[in-house]
Amino acid sequence: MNNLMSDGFGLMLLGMGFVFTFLCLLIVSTTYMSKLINRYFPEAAPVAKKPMAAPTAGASSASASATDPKIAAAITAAIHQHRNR
Amino acid sequence: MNNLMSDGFGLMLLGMGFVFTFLCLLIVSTTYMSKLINRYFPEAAPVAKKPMAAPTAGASSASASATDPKIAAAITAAIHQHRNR
Amino acid sequence: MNNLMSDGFGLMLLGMGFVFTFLCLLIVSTTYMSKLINRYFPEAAPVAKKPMAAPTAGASSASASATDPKIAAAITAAIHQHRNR
Amino acid sequence: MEQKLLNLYHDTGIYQLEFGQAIMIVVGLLLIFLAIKKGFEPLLLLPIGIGAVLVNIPGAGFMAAPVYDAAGHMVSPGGLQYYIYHGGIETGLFPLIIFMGVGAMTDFGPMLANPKTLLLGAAAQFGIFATVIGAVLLGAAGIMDFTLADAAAIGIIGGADGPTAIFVASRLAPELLGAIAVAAYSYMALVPLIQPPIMRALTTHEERSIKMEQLRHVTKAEKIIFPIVVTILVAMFLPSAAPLLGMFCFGNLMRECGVVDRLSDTAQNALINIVTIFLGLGVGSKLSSEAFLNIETLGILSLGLVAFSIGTAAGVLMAKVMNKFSSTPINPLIGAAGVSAVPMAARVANKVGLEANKQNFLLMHAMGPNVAGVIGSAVAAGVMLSYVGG
Amino acid sequence: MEQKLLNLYHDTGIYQLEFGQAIMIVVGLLLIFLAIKKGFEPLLLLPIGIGAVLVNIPGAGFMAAPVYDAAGHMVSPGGLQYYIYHGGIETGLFPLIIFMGVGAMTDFGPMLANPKTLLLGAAAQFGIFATVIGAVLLGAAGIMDFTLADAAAIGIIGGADGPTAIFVASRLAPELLGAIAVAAYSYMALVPLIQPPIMRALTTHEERSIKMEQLRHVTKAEKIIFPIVVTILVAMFLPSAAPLLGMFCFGNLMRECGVVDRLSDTAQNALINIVTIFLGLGVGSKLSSEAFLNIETLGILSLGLVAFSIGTAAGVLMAKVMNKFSSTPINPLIGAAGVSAVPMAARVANKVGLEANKQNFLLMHAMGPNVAGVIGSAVAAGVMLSYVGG
Amino acid sequence: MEQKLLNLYHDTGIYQLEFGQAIMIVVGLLLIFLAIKKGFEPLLLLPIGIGAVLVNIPGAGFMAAPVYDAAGHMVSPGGLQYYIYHGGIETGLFPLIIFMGVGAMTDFGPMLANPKTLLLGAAAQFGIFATVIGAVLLGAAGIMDFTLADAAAIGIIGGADGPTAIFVASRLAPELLGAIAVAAYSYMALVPLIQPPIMRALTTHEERSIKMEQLRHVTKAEKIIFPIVVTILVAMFLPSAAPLLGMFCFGNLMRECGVVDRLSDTAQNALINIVTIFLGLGVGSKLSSEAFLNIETLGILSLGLVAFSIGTAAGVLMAKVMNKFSSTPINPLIGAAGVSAVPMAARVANKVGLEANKQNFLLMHAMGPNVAGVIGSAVAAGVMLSYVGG
Ligand code: NA
Ligand code: NA
Ligand code: NA
Repeated sequence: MNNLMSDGFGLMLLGMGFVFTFLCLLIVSTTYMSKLINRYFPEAAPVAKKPMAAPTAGASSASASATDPKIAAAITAAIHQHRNR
Repeated sequence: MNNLMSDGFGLMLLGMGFVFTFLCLLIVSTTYMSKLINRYFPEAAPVAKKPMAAPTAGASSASASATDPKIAAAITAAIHQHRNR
Repeated sequence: MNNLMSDGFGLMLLGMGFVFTFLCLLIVSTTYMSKLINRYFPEAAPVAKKPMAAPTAGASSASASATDPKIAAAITAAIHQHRNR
Repeated sequence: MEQKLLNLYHDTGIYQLEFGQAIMIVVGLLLIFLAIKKGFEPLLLLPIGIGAVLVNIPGAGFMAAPVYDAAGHMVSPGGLQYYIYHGGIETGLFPLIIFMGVGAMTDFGPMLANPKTLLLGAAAQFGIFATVIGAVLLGAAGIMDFTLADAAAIGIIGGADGPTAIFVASRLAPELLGAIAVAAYSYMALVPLIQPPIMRALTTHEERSIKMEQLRHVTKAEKIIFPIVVTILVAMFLPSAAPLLGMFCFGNLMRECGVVDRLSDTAQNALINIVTIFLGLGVGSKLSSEAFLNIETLGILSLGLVAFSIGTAAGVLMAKVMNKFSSTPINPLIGAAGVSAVPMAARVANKVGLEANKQNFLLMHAMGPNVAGVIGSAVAAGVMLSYVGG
Repeated sequence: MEQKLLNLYHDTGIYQLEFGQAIMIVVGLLLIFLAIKKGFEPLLLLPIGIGAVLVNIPGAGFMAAPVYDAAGHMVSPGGLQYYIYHGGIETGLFPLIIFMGVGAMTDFGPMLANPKTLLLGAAAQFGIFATVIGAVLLGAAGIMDFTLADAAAIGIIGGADGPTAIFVASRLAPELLGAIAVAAYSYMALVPLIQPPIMRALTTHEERSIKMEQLRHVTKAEKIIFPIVVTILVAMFLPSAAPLLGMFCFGNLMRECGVVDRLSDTAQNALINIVTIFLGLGVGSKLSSEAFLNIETLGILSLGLVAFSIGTAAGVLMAKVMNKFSSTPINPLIGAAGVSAVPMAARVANKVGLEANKQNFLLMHAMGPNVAGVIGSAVAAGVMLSYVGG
Repeated sequence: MEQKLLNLYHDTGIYQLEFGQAIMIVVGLLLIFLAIKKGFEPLLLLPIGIGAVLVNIPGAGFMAAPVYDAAGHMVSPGGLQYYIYHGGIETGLFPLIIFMGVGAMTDFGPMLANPKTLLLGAAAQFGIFATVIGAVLLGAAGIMDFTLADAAAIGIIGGADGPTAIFVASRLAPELLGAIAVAAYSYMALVPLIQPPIMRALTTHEERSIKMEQLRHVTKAEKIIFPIVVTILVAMFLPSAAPLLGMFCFGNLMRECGVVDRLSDTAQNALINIVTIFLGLGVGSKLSSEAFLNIETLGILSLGLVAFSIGTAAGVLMAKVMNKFSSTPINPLIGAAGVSAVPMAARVANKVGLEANKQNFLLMHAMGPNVAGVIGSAVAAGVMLSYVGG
């Protein structure tokens, strides 16, 4: 009984303590990471989206040629809608 | 031998009997269901298609804006064709 | 030791031998196959793409009607691009 | 070294190939030919054919069981088809997942608009049970070695529903699974050849020309409630049919409810396709020479044809009877669609109807009995599992 | 023959149905109703509801264990939900795969733009641990039969994160899994009803009107490195949270890295959809009358509601404190989003903010604490697994 | 309480982390870096890298085996990677499914237009067997502890085909699987760096400028029959290669037959993507410090590089010989594509050809040997499995 209760309070203390510790640590790390990145690699040409190559195999490539941008926009919207349907 | 045959006929009788009974029951239930629904909930604004939310997670939304309906129709047809290819 | 080495050389001999034998066999078979096909079934109306029927079930069909070919081309390109993204 | 060369030779198919295996490879190639060139239910018969070829390659070990040592560590892995068959078919998982996908593809609208067409889906199941009698007779006469379980599994071919046939066969007669599945899908593909003569023989030109009234509009709410009603009725009256019909109705509910379209979409596409590939390979694994090259297979193929024909006839005759008593006209041709084989049988009814009357479009009317046939054969399957297993 | 007819009758649901099963079928139907008609997390509650109906059909055998003979051959196959539950939920595979997919759907941009909102995601986890105390009190007082493991599993409902709750419950209190999952998803769906009164009660109109500064642009590189940083910190400080957060970060890395879009796309669509269907059926299998129809379930549902409310309050109060000490203004409403329930809780914060000030768009600001809440509850889950299991 | 705090500390990575694990986490991060930043086969190396990080987190239990009590109930569940590795890699299922998908992505047209390029795909496999000799020498000299099975598995790296390498390694040398897979994918990614110097060294400018005749049109029928022919030849002459080549041809047949496009589409997308994610995590699970941080790994990496180089050279030299005896001109550069690494090696041949002659487009000509290399290394794999296993 008493044991269960003390275990419960222990879990609460430890749990909240750990959650705060960990997320504070994450704040520090994240802030530091962002500073580092933005100082030394300032938006250095973001990793370009490459056309996907299949694992090991032929397929694909032949990245499609340009199409009328207005139609393309419409299509993209439609596909997106369709995908999220 | 005889046993196998009598079992076979038993299965036929029971089977056809049950299939008819069950499907008749379904006719009654369905008819009754339709009447009930159409009396008490006459085409009450059919459950709208909501934009899909991911299980628990962010993602998505931003339901696409309107596009020229003619182009949209063409696209829908194309996607449908593509999907069923 | 010696055993391992002789096994290794055995594997090499047998392996390269078999790879060449098999691929030569394949050259012969393929060449012969192509000749046979092109003599007796000269590009006989290639198996048409049928609209996919679902395994056993209703669904689908209603193969989409014709759409403006220019738009259709744009769409196809867009879908292809999208698929390979 | 010469020893190793000899080993390699002893490993080759040429050295090991038995006559039965060679025949079964040819059978597999025949299925592939029918699938590709004749368009016989290619989604299933192509993987089944490949599966039959692969499982009969001597020494390739596609059906090899894995070997474990005493400590539970794997000594040698099993073959691909071993894992597929025992993981997905013996357990019944694959047919049930496919049935869910089929449910997600099925529109019950036409049936809900005209519920009495359910009777046609019931009548056409007569083919199933007549075939059971046929198999029992062959067994009782000592011509073939069929038990009641075998007879029941063979009869289900007449249900014209692939996943149902595989599910029942895997539970009642696993050793006949290969032949039963091949028969079921082959005859489903042959619907446009098998049905029309029977339909024409049993109907007059006037009957075939009957025009039916346009179907009423079916509301969204009806379509959503219907699968739930079916599930509850099955739960109350035939729990042994609940795996099949429960999953079917689950799929259909996902389709109709409108709030889980992404799940419905996946059930109809990626998931059913993945499972179809593996189901085919797994069914093909049962096309071994011992299981297939015997007199029983001939019996199964013949009885399957009988089942289809009787089912078609029973559906048409039932529709003629209903036409007599119904206030609205019923074209007897739509009775043939009660065997299921969705949507092929409905298209056949439409085509034969158009022959008699250029203005007579029966497709939507035939879809009612067509999907009713799916329910009907699942119910028949439930009775069989309960009767034979119980 | 009469014997067989009697057997068939004895097989029916009507004959076998126990009162508890009937109730649980009704509970299942209620979940389906909530999913479809009320839009309560339908992607999960619909499959869970169907799963609850199916598992309670007497004689249908959805949870039947397979039977093998001494030689290892299958005598009778197991039920669908048996394989799903033991294969995907008991093992923890399904929640982890879903967490990977959720990671692939999550944009950490708003959180990276304002990392101190992570504190809000921490504060809101107080709901979890306060609930643990509540459950422990009920257990210690002898009112309900909860162990520490049960209390921990119940508390995690307050994390407002479905897969986390299922993962923790499957490890700490499998017999409570059904009730916990239902509570978690139901309350997540009720966020728009539960949170606003609490938010309004704890804030003044002026506080709710606070406008926040626009978020800075977050670079691609930051987004790519972030999941790696989280993984390393978890590895160093809380390995017991590594399964959940490791898979979450893996999914997020696939999303952000830009070189494996086809994998990311599959993780977000086909794969998560397939697993969601099966996860739902598997969770539903735990909704048996013995496990669900007891006083403990009432406790779980009540405590879950308490957990949500306390979590919301803790988040709002923390935001008020932070607003006091922060150089830039912080609207306390975004603290409520710290419970996770992505993206619902963030939308609620936005809506309540708009009520106070028509020009106040908090959505993006609330997304930071919202995704921080996911990390926060996964960390809390790790602590629990370590503390209770260790 | 202090005890619990101490427990929690003892559970942390900081307390438990061994040096080897730290190194392996760094190796995992390095693979992730190469995948994202350098574009090294990211579809595989990213999941492998993550898998390596996760499996080396002390106490996270990603490779923990499940524990069952005497009655067969689960006491503690296994880790995610345990299930993936033992379910999909040890059994060989994942590489075979991927090979099926690769087959569905492969166009044999260019090879069928010029079948003698199959010889180039054969010659390039010399890299495999030369490497076997290298490994055997290291083993016989006592420098490294390689058995014949190890040597064979290492040699297959030279096949430049990921799934084949993983399949062979999982059967012949599972403890080396991690290093072999990493080497195979890394070198495949390095093809544009490794091959050109070798190609230039072995050819004159005139040879590199050779223009080849345009390929003839290949009919649909040829493309459909070809995978069937390969399957039959494999069945007859090398059943041990049937799992790999049978699934490859199955995939290709689905692609070309035109009647099962929805299956082919799923095999190329959803299915291969799902399996790729899990294959990567599973391979990563073998990157433990005991298995990876030893002298043998250095040997594997070096020998793999040798294998690639020798394979490239053998292909080029074979093409030079063929050019001498052929009626139509053959550019020796396309011989380098025989190592497989589809389609990278063919692109490299094209690029080096363009350097010598701005008008010389070799891409389609190089695709023939390129896909022939896939068949060649699968055949070599079959010989090894038969020779070493038999
Ligand atoms: Na039927
Ligand atoms: Na949370
Ligand atoms: Na190769």
